[in-house]
Amino acid sequence: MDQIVLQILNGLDKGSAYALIALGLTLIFGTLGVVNFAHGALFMLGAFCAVTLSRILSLSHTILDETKKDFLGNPLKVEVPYVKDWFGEAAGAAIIDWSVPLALLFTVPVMIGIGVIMERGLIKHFYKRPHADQILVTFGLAIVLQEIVKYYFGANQIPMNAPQAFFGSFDFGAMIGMDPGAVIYPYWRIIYFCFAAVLIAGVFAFLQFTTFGMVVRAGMADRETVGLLGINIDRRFTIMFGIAAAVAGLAGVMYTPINPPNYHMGMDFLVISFVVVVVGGMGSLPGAILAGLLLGVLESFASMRQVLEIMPGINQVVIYLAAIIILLTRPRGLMGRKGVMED
Amino acid sequence: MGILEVKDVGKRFGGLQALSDVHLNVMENTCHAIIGPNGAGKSTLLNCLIGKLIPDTGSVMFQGQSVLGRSPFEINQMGISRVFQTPEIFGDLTVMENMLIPILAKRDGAFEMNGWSKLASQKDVNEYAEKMLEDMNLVDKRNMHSASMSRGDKRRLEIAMCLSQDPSLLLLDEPTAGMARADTNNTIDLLKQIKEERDITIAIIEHDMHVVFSLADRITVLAQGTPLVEDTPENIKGHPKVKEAYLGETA
Amino acid sequence: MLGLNKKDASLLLMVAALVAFAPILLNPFPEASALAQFNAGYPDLMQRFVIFGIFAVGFNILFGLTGYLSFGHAAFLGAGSYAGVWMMKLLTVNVIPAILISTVVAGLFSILIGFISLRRSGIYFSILTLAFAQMSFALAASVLTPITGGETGLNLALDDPRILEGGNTTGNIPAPNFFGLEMGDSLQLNVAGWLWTFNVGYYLAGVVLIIAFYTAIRIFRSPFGLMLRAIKSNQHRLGFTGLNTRPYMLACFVISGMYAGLAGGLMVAMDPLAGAERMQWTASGEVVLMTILGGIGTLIGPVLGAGLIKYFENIFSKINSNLLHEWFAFLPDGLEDFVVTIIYPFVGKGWHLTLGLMFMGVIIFLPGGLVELGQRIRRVFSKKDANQHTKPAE
Amino acid sequence: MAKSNFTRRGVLKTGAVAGAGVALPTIFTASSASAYVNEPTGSSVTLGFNVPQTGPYADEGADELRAYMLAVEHLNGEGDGGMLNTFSSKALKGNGILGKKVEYVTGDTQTKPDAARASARSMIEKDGAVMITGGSSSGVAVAVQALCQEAGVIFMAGLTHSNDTTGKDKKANGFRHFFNSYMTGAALAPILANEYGTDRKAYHLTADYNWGYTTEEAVRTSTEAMGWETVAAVKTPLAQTDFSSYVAPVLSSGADVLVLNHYGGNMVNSLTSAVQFGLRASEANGKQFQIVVPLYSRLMAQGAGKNVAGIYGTTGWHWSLENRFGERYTGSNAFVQSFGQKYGFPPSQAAHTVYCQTLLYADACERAGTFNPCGVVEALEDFEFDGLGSGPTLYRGSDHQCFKDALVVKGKENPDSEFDLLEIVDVTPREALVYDPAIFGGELGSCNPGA
Repeated sequence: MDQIVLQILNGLDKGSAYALIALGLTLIFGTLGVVNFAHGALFMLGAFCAVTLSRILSLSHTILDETKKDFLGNPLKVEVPYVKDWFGEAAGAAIIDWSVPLALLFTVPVMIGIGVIMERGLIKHFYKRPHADQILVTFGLAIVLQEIVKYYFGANQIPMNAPQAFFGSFDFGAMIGMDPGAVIYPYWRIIYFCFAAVLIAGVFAFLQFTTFGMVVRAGMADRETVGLLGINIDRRFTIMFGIAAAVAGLAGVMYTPINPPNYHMGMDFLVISFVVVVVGGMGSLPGAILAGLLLGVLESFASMRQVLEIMPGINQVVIYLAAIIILLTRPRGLMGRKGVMED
Repeated sequence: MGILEVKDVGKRFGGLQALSDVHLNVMENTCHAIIGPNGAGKSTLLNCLIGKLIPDTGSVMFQGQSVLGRSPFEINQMGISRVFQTPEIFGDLTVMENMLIPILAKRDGAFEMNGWSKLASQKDVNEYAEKMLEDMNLVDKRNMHSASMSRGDKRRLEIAMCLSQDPSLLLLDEPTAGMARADTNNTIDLLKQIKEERDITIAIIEHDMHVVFSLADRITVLAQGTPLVEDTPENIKGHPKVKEAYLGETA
Repeated sequence: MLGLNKKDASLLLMVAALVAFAPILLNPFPEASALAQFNAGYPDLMQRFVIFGIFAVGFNILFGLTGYLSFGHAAFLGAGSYAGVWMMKLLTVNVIPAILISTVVAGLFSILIGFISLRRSGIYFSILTLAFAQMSFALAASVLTPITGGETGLNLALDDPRILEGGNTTGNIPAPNFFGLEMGDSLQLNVAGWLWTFNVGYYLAGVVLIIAFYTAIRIFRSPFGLMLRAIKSNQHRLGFTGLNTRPYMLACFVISGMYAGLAGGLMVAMDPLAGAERMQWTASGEVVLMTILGGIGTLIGPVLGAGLIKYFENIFSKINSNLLHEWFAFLPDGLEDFVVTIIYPFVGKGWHLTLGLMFMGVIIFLPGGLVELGQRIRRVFSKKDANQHTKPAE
Repeated sequence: MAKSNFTRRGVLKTGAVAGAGVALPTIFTASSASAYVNEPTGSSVTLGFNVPQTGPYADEGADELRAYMLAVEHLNGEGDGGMLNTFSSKALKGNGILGKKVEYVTGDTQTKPDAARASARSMIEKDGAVMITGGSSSGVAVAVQALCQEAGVIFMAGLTHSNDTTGKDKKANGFRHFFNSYMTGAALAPILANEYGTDRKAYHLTADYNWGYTTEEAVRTSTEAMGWETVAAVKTPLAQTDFSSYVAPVLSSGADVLVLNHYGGNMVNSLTSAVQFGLRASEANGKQFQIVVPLYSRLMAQGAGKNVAGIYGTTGWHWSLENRFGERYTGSNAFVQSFGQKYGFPPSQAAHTVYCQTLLYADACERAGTFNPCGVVEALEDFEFDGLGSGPTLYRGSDHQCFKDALVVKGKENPDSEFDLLEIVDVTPREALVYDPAIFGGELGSCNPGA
C-alpha cells in the first residue's frame, strides 16, 4: 500500500513534467497547426537560462591560495564570486543558492523573446506548408539550437542545485496520516508538481477567462472564420507561440535541480512528449494533461520491482504499450477532436 | 418494385430524432428527388443510404439486398455511386488520373496487386477514360491538376467518374450547391443528357427547386425527419401540405 | 524499355550509370590533393549510399505515395539485420540467404505492425508505428539480449555452427561472400594520381539498388501505385469509388517494410553486425529526413537525400583542426588561425550543426527538396537554350 | 599551430605528382599488394582515433582526443616526451614509429556501434589507418574490435569496462588497457567491507544492457563473498532520464546500501535522484545509509556535482595517484605535467588509458620491427611493463587484458576545483584482481593481417 501511494505520487510528479511540455506542444499544434520538433529544444533552452543565470551570478575573480597546490604543483587559484564581494559572504552565497528560482524571472522574457523571434522569423512561413516540411525545418532548428548550446556549455551535464532550504526530502506520508517513514519524498519534486499545476491552471485560466484566450480558442477551432471577423489572429498566434515557449522554458528551469541539464535533454523529452500529446488527443489541452499524468503513473508502476518480477522489461515499453492500447481503443486519443491531423 | 427500398428508417442523435418512419421507393430508371427545408433530415437519410450512418430502425434494400452495415466500397460495388455536395475528387492528381481510378476500381474490385498482370488491358482502360473525358468535354484538360479546375468542371469530372463505373443508382447530394447560375444550368443539362442516354436511376437531394423540377420524375418531400408526401412534380407543386411546410415560404 | 516510358527508362539508365561509375565520380580529387578529404569513393561509404538509398526508396513508396508517415520504419531494417546475421551464424556466410531472409522477416514483421497501425491514420498512425519501433528497440537492447546481442549488437563468432560450411574454432571467422567473392574484396585502379576502388560488396548492393529502383518505378506507374496516390489525395472519395483502401495500404506498408528489410540484410552482408540502435526512433527519423530532403514522392529524391546525409555524417565528421590548418596553410598565420576558428565549429565535432543548418536551408529555399534544385537548374538551362534558339513560345 | 602533423596525403602529394608522369594505371587488389592491410609505404604511418565527438559522451571523447594528440607529439619527438621518459621499454626513440612519422585521422563514433564502425571503416579504407583506437562505451568497443579483426588492423580499446570486451567478445587483434567490471568488484568489495562492515544489505539498480549486467554480477559476487546480502536488483532502461520511481522504494526495502550500476548520464541522474530522496541522510537497519557507484569517471563526478561527496567507487587511474602513493606509479606525474602544461587542466582516466594505448602500440611495433598486426600481437601478448603511471602492468596473452592496480576512490567533500572531485581511498594491487580467462568464454581466434 505504501508502495502504491509512493508510486502514484511519483507518477503524478513525473507526469506533471510530461504534461507541462506536452501543454506547450499542444498549444502550438492546436493554434498554429505546426508540428514543432523544436519544442524539446525550447525546454532545453529554458534549462540553460537557469545555467546562464547561475554562471552570471557566480562570475568570479581569482585569488591565489599559497597554502594549497593545484595539480601542477602551482599555488591554487581560488575563485571568489563578485556577488560575495559586493553583498558580503552570507548574502552572496544566498543569492547564488537561489539562482534557480531567480532564473524563473529571468527566463520568462528571454523565452517569450526567443519564441516570438522563432515564430516571426521561421515558423510563420511554414503555416501553409505540409507537415513534413515543418518537421524537417523544426528538427533542423532543434539541432542547430542544441549544437549552439553544446558549443558554449559542453556536452556534459551541469549540476544545478535547488536552494539549500529545499534540499533533501520530508515525510509526505506522515503529513497525510500514513505511517511515518512510509512515503518519503523530496521537497523539490513536490514543489515542481505544484509549480506545474499552477502553470497549467494559469494557462487554462488565461485561455478561458480573457478575451485574448477566447479569440485564440476560437482560432483553434476555426481559423478562417476568426480571420474573417477582422481579428488579427496572426499577431495573437505569435504571442501564443511566445507563451508556449515560455511554458517550455519555465518547465526547463524548474527541472534543472531534478536532473542536471545537458544540451541533449530536449531530445530525450521530444518523443515522449509527442506520445503524450497524441495519446491525449490532437488539439486537446485537457487531453494532453490527462495523458501526461496517466503515462507518468503507468511508468512509475511499471518500474516497481514487484511488477518487474512478473513482467520483466515492462518498464522499457510501458509507455508505448499504453499508447498503442489507448489509440486502438479510442481512435482519437483520450480527448481528441475529429479531423485534426488525421490526414 | 423499386430499385431502392427504404422502409421504416429511424435515426436518433442524442435527444434529436433526426429521422423517423421514413419510407421511400425509388423506381428503376427514374429520377427521384428528395426535397425539404433545412434540417429536414435529407443529409442524414443520404448518409444512411451509403453506409456512412447506420439507422437505429428499419431497412435499406438495394436490388433486394440490404446495404446496412456495409462499408462504402461494398455499397459502391453493389452499383451505387455518389456525387458529393462539394465535389470530391483527387485534387493532387491530374484529370486523366482521376478518370482512371474509378475505371480501375471497377475492373479490379476491392483489391488487386496489379503491377504486371493486367498490363495488356491497360490500353482499353486508357481509351475508355479518354472517351469519358470526351463525353464530358474535359479532354483538353486531361493533364491539368484537377484541384485547379473551376467548380463546374470539378462537378463534371466527379459525375464522369461516377458514370464510368456504370452504376445502377446515382446519388446526388445537392449537386449545384454553391454554383454560379451558368454552371448550374450546365449541370442540369448534363444530368438531363445522362438520364436520356443511359439506363440509370438517379436519386437527388436538392434545395434548388429549379433543379428539382427540371429533372425529377418523382419527388419526396421530407419535413422534420418524416416523409410528408411523395408524388409527381406536377402534383407536388400544388400540394397544400407541401406549400404549408416548405413551398409556402418560398413561393 | 522493360515496360517503362521513355522518361522513366532514362531515369533508370541514369541511376544505373551513376551506380556503375560511382567509384570514379565520387573520387573527383586526386588521392594526393588536399581536397581528397572530400572524396567519398571508398567502399564503406559507397555501400552506405546505396543501402540507405534502398531504404529511403522503400520508405518513399509508403510516405511519398500514400502520405502515411511511418515513424518506426527503422524497426524493419533492424529486424532484417538481425535475421540476416542469424542466417550467417546458423547457415552460411554466403550473403544471398541472409539477404533473402532479411527481406522475408521484415515483411512478416511489417504485416504484424501494419495490420494494427493502419487502423488509424494521420499522426495517430505515426505515433503507433513510433511506439512499435521504440518497443522493438527497447526490448532488443535489454530483455531480448540472448537473441539480439543487446546493446553490443549481434555479431558473428568463431564457434557459430554455419551448417553449410561447418564451423571452425580456430583461425578467423570467414568473411561474408557471394559464392566465394568476399564482400570486402576490391580492385584498386591507380590512374595518374586518382585512386579508384571497385568493391565487390558495393557492386552487389548496387545491382540490388537498381532492381529495387526499377521495382519502385513500376509500382509508381502501376494502377496499384495510382490507387496509393489516390489514398493520399482523397481517401474518403476512394472508398466511395468502390475500393477497399485497407489491403492497399497494408500491401504498400509491407512492400515498404520489405525494402527496409532488404536494406538491413545488405547492411549485415557488407558488415556482419546488427545493433539495437538501428531500430531507435532517431534511425527512423533519419529516413524521414532523407526522403523529405531529397523530395517526397519523387523517384530519385530519396536516393539523393540518403546520399547527402550519409556524406555529411562520414566526411564532415572527420575534418579536424589539424586538417583545416593544413588546408589554409597558404594564408598568413594570423588570417589562417582566424579562418580555421571560423570554420572549425561547423566540422568535426560540429558536423551536426552543419547538418541542422542544411536541413533548414534546403527546406526554406527548396520546398521540393533536392529534386527541386535539379529542376530549377534544368529550367535555367532550358531557358538559356530557348533564348539561344529564339524559339517562339509553345 | 600544429602544422607539423601533415597527414599521409600531404606527404604523398609530391610522390604522387612525380609518379603521375608515368601514368600507367596500376591495378592491384587489396590482397596482392602488400603483406598486410594498409602497410605504410611512405615516410609516415597513420593511426585512426575514433572517439565520440557528438552525443552525451562528446566531452569524454574530446579529452581522449587531447591525449591522443599529446601522444602523437611525444612519439614524434616533440614536447617534453611525457611518459616516454618513464616507460620501462626503451624501444621508442621519439622519431615516430619505426622511423616513420606518426600522423592521425579522427572520426566520430556517436557512441553508436553502427556509426563507430562506419567511421573506423572509412579510416581503414580511405585514410589507410593501420591501427584504430578509442571509444567511450563497451558496445562501441566490441563492435569496432570485431571490425578490426575482420579488416586486419589492430584495435587498441579506449574506455570500455564491460567484461565482454576481453571476455566473450575478445578478438586477437584487439587489446584493452582499461580495467573491467570483474576488477571493479574485486577491488571495491574489501574496501566496502572495511568501511561499512560485513553485514550490509545491498539494493542494486542496474542499467539494462550488457555492461550493467556484468558490473552488477561482479559487484554482487564479490560483496556477497564478504558477507553482504543482496536485497534486490532492479534493471533500469538505458534511455531512462528520471530514476525517481526506481529510487523511491529503496528506503523502505530493508536495504542499507544502494549500488548504482550506471554509467555516464544514467549515473548522474540516478545519483542525483538518490541524494534528493535523502538516502544519504537516512538510517536503515540502525546504520547510516550508503550509496556506491562501481565505476566513476571525472565527467560523471562533474555532472553530479556535490552529490558525489563521500560516495565510493572505482576508477582506472587518477591524476593524483603518484602524489598519494609514490614511486610505484611513476609516470603519472610526467603525464599530468605534460598534459596540464598543454591544456591547462589535469587529464582524465580516459585520457590516460588512450595515451598509454597509443604508446603501447607504438612500442610494440618498434619491438616487433613491423606494423604487421601479427607481429604487434605477438609483441604485446604477455608483455610486462612499468612506468606508464599504473605501476607494473601485464598485457595478458590469453585474453589481451591489462592487469594493473585498480583505484578505489570517493567523492571529495570540499573539492578545490572542478577537476578535483575525487580522492583516492586505496589502491588494490593487481594480484588481487587476477581471474581465470576461461570464466567468460569466447575465443580469441588468431591474428588477422588482412591479406
